[in-house]
Amino acid sequence: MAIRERLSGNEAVATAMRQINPDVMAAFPITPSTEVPQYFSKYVADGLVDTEFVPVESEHSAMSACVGSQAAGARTFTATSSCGLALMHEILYIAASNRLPITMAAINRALSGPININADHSDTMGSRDAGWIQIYSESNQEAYDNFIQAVRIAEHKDVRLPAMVCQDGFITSHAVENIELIEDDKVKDFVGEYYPENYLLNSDQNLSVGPYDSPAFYMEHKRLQVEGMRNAKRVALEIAEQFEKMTGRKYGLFEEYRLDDADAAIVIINSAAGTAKDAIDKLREEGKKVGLLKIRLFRSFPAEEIAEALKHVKAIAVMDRSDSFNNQGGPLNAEVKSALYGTENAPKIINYIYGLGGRDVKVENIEEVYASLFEIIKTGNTGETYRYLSVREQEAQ
Amino acid sequence: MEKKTNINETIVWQDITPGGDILASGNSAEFKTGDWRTDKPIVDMEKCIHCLLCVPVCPDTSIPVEDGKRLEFDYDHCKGCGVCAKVCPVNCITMVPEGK
Amino acid sequence: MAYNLKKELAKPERLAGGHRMCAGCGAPVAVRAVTRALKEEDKAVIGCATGCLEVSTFMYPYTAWKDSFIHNAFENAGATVSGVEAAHKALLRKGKIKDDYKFIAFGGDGGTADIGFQSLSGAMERGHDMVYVCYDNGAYMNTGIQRSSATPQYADTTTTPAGTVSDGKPQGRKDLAAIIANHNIPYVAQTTFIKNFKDMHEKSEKAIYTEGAAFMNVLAPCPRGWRYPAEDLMKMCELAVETCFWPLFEVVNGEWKLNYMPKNKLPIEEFLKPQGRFKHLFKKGNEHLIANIQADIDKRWEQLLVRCGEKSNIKETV
Amino acid sequence: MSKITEIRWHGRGGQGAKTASLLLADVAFNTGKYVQGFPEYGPERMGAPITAYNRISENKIRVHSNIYDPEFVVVVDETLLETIQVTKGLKKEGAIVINTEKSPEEVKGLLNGYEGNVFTIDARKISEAALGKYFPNTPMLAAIVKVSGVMPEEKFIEEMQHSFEHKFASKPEVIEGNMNALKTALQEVK
Repeated sequence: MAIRERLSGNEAVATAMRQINPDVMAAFPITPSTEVPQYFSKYVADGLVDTEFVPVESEHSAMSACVGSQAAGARTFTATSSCGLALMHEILYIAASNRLPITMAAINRALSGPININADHSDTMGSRDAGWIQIYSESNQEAYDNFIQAVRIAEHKDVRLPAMVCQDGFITSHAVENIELIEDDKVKDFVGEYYPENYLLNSDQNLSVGPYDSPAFYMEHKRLQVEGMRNAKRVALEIAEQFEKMTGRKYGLFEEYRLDDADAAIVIINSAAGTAKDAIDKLREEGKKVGLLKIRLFRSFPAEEIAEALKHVKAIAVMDRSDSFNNQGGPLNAEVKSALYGTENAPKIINYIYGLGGRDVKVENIEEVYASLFEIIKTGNTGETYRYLSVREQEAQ
Repeated sequence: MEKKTNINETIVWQDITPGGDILASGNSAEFKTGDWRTDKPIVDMEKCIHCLLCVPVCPDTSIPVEDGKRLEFDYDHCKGCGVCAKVCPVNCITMVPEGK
Repeated sequence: MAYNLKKELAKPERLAGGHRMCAGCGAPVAVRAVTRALKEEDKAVIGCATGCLEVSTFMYPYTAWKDSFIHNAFENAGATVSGVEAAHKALLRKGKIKDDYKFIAFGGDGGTADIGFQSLSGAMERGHDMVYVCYDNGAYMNTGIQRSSATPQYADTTTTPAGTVSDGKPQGRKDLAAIIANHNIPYVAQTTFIKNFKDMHEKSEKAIYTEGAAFMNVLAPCPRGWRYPAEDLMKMCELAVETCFWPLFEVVNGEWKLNYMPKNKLPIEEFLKPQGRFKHLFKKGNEHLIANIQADIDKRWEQLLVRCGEKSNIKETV
Repeated sequence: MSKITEIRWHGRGGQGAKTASLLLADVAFNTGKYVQGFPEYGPERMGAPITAYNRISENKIRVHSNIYDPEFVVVVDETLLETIQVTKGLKKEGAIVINTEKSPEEVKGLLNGYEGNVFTIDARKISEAALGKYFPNTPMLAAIVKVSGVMPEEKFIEEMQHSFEHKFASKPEVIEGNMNALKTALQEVK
């Protein structure tokens, strides 16, 4: 039977890590992910895991050590946030192109500057093209469940790519909430042991990793890497199905909430989705047909499936918790819009940048978003498509 | 263990090794750098005392050793730098222009 | 056991030919000398910072490395190999592997003393059981001879060109071996290619077979960057040692030891003269520049003699 | 949507308001509730005013925003009444609990005309009597449990006994003092 617990999001992923008992964990503290290596090093200190914990001197070295360790044949985890993820940036690409299935707990926090320790998605969105699988989590429960599944998705022979499991800094990472844990042995059985095909410490077969790659081969390597990312979508669903059998908790590429008959919908990621669900229930009681689509797997991006799920909607607000500074909107907006391109009678789409640097998102804020969508449906006029939610501004003259 | 590299510029992406991994250790020997040479070392085996001082100074691992004696140069890989000729205490290695 | 070149050369080579380093390059000579100190039966994983050595020895689909090998990036060979070493420890403990391995990282002076300095410092401080070898050729040779913190004073490099109002690199060399020695690791050595490689071999052997972190600073001349005739590789090393530009020493558990005392310390001109990168120093009117270099060499040499207990520091005041 | 009890804590960094909110989440969790306990984070250090929150419900909690219109407010340090508008958004059918030696009538003037119920408790006196030290947490926790009625008092006492036995396994001598502080607080809040 599931174990009823109350944990913060950080303790939840640390617990998943303990249950999996990786071979190596290399990490450097950065708010708000710091607690993850703290919890984990306590597990090491108390002999609850026999992992080699490498307390590196920077996130750059954390990711570098992860690359060395995973290439050596060891299942390797790390955790970071914000500037730490940015410092890893170069090596994120190397981990992915070397096809090393490292698993990371990414605790979302705004990127400097100005320096800010609170949640937004500018950190992981900045890494979106590094070749990592990205899975986003609304709650501590999802962060825990997703981490367990991510290890298997990453290591699957048809995928072989690193994965980051994202959740909102402080909002879920430091909030104690109810959670259902899975028994240790069940998690261990579900995730299994890591047996890579080739690895540096294989005494039967030496391996060289990380070549200089000339134009004659580079593109074939990249194309092969893309195939791993394409396969990630199928593999994520297969593993979600097995996970559901074990826990009864269902995961897909994304979650649809009261979307079936919705006229107005929002597309959203992470913790604010929960707040939005409360707003939806409230508006539904008022007879308004509203719903949401919460993206779980952002890399690879399930474009066709999203387009299919949204095609009946009249107006959509894509909610971005980071900006792209392209004067068009955020990264999620660009992806969702292009997913819907070519759809017959495509819905009208606007983009809201919200919640930057921990700006709180209330139920009422989400209600405002739906109100603007109904205005668009009513008038047929989309108006400004690039909008900021809850930003103080001069009133229009 | 793969003995010879079967990867060349006609390979399709489906067959290439993930991440550029290479399993055949030391297979660079299949790549001939001997044609980089403009000067060629010639060893006079009559004069050679097999002190082996020329062996460790070779950047290209091109002086094979067997039973404590140096063998003929590995001209497939020797780039003709001439470091070996300089360290030979009995001057048994001469550099001559390639092709002569 | 006493060093015997013949016996050492009977072992199989661990670096194959067919790599794309320049003719006469010092770096592969350093690699061969270090890896020769591995016992034949011992397995190793070699790591390498981006640089000439890496891009030339592992150009897809060819690797010159006969051992397992990993390249990650320019600035992180220390961290990368510490990750491999941590994996080894974990996998042995968990019974997933059986074999013992040795771990050696190679980096040029740029990847070691500059961009990779933090990663190296971290790896040494954490005490991973590995050897980090800096093959110092005194500039960023891979990108085309730009100055590094290990470039000697007044060297003409592509980012410190000698010109009408410039004498070349204004600053002196960073003393990398001393800095790493101050990490209080069990073994640090400075060496280069001398005669039958006895010094380098013995130091490599100690570095590899000392438990914990070890560091070697190896002068590896670059004929292209230094602008001397390629065949003079061994001569350049000899001059570097005889002029005390590159003293041979080791630091064993904090004890400094001088390994070679030149009978007649040669003037630094002997080392500078054959190198095109110092050509401007020999123009009339630039004598003071050479004097400056000589003064710096003398000062550092005296300090080293004191550190190594070859000379008492009578001027020392606290 | 089911009813969610929302509580806001005001304290100073280092006084344990965050810990108290987590403890409340803990005991409520142990009585079978769905809970949230979370502080509002900033880079502030010891002594700075801090805010922490609780949501307690019979049903799953999904909302992830701060709490703006709480039903209950707990003030762990009465000096905050001078500087912070502790009653902001506080529902008038709710209540505020303040750690002070004064009576509710005496502090009312500092509450910006708040019309709801005001409770006070001298957590310092209780803590010092029961524990010999000033730990306002424990009495404040008992006070809010009583005032909010989020769980029956007997159940609360029982859960706290378990909780302390676990928490202070290595120094059982402090359990009794803490339990006494709780019990006194339950009686003395007024």
